[in-house]
Amino acid sequence: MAVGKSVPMLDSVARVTGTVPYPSNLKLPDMLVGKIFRSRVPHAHVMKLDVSAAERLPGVVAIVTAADFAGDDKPNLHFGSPIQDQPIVAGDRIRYIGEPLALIAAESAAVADQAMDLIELEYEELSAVFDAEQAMLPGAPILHEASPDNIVRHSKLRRGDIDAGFAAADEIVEEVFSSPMAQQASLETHVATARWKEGKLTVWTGSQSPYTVRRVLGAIFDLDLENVRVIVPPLGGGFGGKGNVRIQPMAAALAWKVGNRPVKLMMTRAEEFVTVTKHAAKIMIKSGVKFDGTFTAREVSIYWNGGAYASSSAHLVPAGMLRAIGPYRIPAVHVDSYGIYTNLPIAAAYRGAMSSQGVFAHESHMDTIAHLLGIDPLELRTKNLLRTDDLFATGERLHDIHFVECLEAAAYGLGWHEPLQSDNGTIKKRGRGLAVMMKNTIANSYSECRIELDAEGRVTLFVSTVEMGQGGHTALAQIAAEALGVPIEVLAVTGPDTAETPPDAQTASSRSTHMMGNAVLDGAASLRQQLAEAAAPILEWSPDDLSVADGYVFVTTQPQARIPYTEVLGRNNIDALTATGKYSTNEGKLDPDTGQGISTPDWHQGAGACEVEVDTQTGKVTVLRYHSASFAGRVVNPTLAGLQNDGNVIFGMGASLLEEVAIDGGQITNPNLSDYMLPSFLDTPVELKNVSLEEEGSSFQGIGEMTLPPVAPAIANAIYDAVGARIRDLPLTAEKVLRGIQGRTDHER
Amino acid sequence: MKIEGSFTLEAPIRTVWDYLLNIEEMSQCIPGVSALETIDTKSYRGELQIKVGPIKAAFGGTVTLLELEPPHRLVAEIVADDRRNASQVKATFTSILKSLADGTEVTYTIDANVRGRLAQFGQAVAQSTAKKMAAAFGSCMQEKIDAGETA
Amino acid sequence: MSFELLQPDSLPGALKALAQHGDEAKVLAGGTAIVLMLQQKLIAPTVLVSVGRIPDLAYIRSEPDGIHVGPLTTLRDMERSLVIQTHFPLLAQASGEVGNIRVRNQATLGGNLAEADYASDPPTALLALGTQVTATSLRGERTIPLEDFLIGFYTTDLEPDELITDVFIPASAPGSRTTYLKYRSRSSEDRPCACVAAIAAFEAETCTDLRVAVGAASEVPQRLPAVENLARGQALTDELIGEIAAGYADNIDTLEDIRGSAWYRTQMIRIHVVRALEELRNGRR
Amino acid sequence: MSDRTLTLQVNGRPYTLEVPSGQTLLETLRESLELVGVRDSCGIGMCGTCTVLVDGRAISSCLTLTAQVENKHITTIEGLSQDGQLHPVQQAYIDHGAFQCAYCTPGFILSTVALLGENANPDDAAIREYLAGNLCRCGSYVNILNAVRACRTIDD
Repeated sequence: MAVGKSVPMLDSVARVTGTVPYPSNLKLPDMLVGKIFRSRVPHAHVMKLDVSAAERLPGVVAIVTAADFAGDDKPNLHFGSPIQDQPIVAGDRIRYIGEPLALIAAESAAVADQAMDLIELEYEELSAVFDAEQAMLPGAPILHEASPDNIVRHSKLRRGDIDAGFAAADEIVEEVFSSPMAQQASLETHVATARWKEGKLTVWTGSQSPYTVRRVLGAIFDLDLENVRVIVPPLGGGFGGKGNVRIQPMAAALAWKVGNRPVKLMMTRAEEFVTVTKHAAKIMIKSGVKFDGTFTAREVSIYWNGGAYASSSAHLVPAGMLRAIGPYRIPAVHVDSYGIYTNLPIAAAYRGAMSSQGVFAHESHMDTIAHLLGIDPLELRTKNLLRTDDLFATGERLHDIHFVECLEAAAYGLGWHEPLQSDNGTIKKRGRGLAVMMKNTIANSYSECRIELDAEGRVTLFVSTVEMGQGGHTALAQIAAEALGVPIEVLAVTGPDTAETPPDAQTASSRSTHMMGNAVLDGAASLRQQLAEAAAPILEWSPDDLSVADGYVFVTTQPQARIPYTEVLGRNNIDALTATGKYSTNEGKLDPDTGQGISTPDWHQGAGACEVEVDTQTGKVTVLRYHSASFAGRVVNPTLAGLQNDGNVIFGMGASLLEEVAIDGGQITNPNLSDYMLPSFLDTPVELKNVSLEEEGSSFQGIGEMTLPPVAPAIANAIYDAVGARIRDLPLTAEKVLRGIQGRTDHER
Repeated sequence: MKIEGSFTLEAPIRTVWDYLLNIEEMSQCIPGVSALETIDTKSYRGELQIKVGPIKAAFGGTVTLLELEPPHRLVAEIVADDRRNASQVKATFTSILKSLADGTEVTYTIDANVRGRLAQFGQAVAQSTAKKMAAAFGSCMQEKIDAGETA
Repeated sequence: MSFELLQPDSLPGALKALAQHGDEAKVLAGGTAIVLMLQQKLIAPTVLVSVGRIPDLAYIRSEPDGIHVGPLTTLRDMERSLVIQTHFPLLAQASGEVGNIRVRNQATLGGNLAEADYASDPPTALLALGTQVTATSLRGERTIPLEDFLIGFYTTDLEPDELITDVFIPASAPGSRTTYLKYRSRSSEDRPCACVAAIAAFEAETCTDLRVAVGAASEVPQRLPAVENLARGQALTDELIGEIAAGYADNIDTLEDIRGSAWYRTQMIRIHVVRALEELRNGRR
Repeated sequence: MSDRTLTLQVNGRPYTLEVPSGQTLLETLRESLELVGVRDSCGIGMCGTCTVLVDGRAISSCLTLTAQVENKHITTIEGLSQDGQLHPVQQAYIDHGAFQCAYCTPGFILSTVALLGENANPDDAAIREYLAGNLCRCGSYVNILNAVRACRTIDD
């Protein structure tokens, strides 16, 4: 059985010998270098953009500006999925610092850099707004005339009688939490290479959404989709930042203007910070609760800072609404989730997308309530956690629910009820905290695969699932190998290549193992059926009487009457059998006014518990031990699952303790990995353990993010447990903790 | 980024005010300023060179007087670009003068945005550079006032 | 990056190049600072004088009155030097705290001092140790105490035509105790928010000499002799330690950056001076 | 800008190249020699994806001008495996699943080789300390630790 085994990643040897063909490695004959001339002001009317001197520089092949898009026969300047408000390059209006204004294709990077200095820009600066709440106020600068209130999207959920709920409460607790802008910081930056040939566009790119890129490029250049080909080699990390459409339109536009030579566009580390960010969020959460710990009502308002263009915010804001409620039985729930335009780079998914901000809020809030009521935080949660068949705030009935098991696995792993090791003096204090999360996945989505079995017994899986380090291709190969009854060694996985591999929504939101895994099962079943049909004349039995397993087609009642797959193909003179597998879900249609309906095919569930040590003189927090748990349904590959769970915790520690994009007047001041810190080996807890919970008869569940969102609240709760300081603003820096310990506000000096 | 500071000059408030408004004269006291020219009564064009260790910046830009409340308050906006470093400084400079028994206290607030490449070079460096320039400005101004050059 | 790269293979050759090109030239040693600034286009020298081929500038030489360290000695070699570990453990410690292994394999002591980065470890340790820097040019040689050498942010007393040719660290009193504390407010890979280097000599319980340098919290590392002198002839009681720590915290004009506000840095100075002095009192070397 | 002709010793082979004076070792290795196991990521020596060994010592090739390493012995990940046989450190990384996206992996493996060259039996603290200068954004540190432990001559 291939499923459930820790087989190494299919291309392990390439991974340790440095030969993985990342998109950043791509070299094509005659390839040009693309560079971007960007805005240095956050909001302005462009008066004049003169690139003529730059165009004359020897070695410059083409420069693209908004002027290239003027005219009916020209490509569309604006793009976006689903809202087309983002220009490929800014035209008469600049909306953030770092916004592309001109694209240069040159023979070398050095020439392109020189050309950059020759571009003349005149503009008239406008007042700008960087804070989401301020942007909603009357009189705030307006970014898009079509949205005079600067709201990209407002999602609402209304369930139960909220006023009656609060009236029935013994205590009402209201808190405000905030999370800063952050950056996904894949080690491989965004990269796209584009080439036009005979009216057809090919793009090689590091993207989590090849089919979205194809669709959007088709719309920009008014091409039939078969004339757009998107190829995605393995990525050097994605983490949500490479979802949707990012730099591909710029690469394609450059290659379009150049005409007959490919152009490669790769972001520098600093450019990465203006390409995509994580939404800064402010969350107000208010709960009504009885003295016995029963909830009566919850009201949540969330302000997502979406940056200058809608981009992913349009579909993430509703998802973020559901992820900020918490997996608890609450009869009356009232949520408003606002995505807001500001003069900052666009915001999008960041591993644990739109969950980590909300989970930080509701799980810190749970501890505040637990301490107020004098109830153990684990007990308050288990008392209220949703179970299978409960109704969620959307009104949908829940299935396969394991919040309690996840939380208890993490808590007991840590030793929640055992006494803490003594504080060892008065300077360093220890504390423990825990947290749980629930997350809907992308609903109403589709995955398709093709499986080919050749006469030599080799199996090729054609999928548009992006391999970005999660081991997605390996897991799918394991699923296919088991379903077809062949050893993993005969499996190869290819894709994504929109010309070769069938459509898939995207590789995001931990959906692939579940969605594409089920498509693979469907395809394998179809392939087995074809094998049975092809073997039937040879075995002289009806296909219905045959079984297909372990490399053989055999008579169900007489297993010794069997022939191997290769022989089935060989004796029929078949070169290869091909089957298509499909899987789709069509939930997700919530009522826009009430948020009622079925939001997701299944729920992502995870938890974490940790022990920290706080230096009470410096405020510095050390996470000594961390235990995480996620619900996996059925684990495909324990090693890869463990890497996801642990990787999430480490990634989450970055967002909890270190990561914050610093902004001054719209200018990012720390766009480098020295001032923007990622967690290192020494920041990792010495004791880091994880568990993936399985259930008999369950299907494969995604686990790409589940153990991440609980990290920040688990640590914040542990800090409170240790020193009594409640920090409601991420990251949990030493300085904030020290101020908390000393009872100071941020403004006291 | 906000930079605040103050210095005291041994001169009556009116003298200090007049001196401050004599832009071409006054600008000679700002370290690194050169080629200042008057555009109109409210705006000026000039160049400013700054050197921090090996890093040199040469800004060219304009100063516009936005608010004048003689002899107490002056607000000016500065926008200057450094092409070589692909950087820009946009700053609002507010200066408040207060009469003391034996002189005038000048309090200043600079609300500055550094944009482009130099922005990541560091808040600490920018603050300290601005403060040093202000201190040098203060002592230069005192010298000039003492020398009666503003008469 | 268009510049001329000169790679002289002798000291006079290098000095001649510097004398000729003056401020337009920059010296390239390990490269960790200069190549970074070149890459980020923060500097644009017309000439780069690489000193890597000059022989005999990488050494750690022990003499009765102290040790001489060649400017091309890498921080990694200082960290691992038995001589330094034995005689100046705080310097080995501070050298070993810089950046990561790769940076320490490349960065040199001369380059580190010439860069004068406020958030670097060795200058603070070297200041506490009373280090003297020798600078050489075609005009001659001069020796500069480190406190006069470090002037401000990324700024030293070095003239454009001068090269650091020796770093001398005088021997400490026998039986001196030393410590180096680096406080990082963020990741383990961060540069210091504040650091403290301290060295003390004792006769029985009485402190006969104390030197404390505080770095990364202000433009240049600071020693406050007037505060240090409070310890002379005294036992390091908790009260005295608190007084000295307060002296440093109150008298250093702290800076604000992404690693901490000015207020926070003042607190960190106080706490880490206390911790350093407690270590010295309690006998750690 | 002056180009210079210089000879590099890379993975045991000499290469004579025309190199612009400002070119970094990272650019030369990736662009001219197509050794793509050396990777660009942070550009400031923080992340370690561009790690190479120069005379056995790990350095950041993004902070090194190619001219600085003329005639020195440079090892990249491509030079580790001999005759198609993986280096024991590479094999250990596979055996312990010590990577995800693997963009950082060549840097980690070369740093591990340098570490073991200095200390054949590093304890956990020494491993963590030595490798802390290489960043893995996927967060595979626990498995990397296990892989390096397995490379010690005395495994406990």
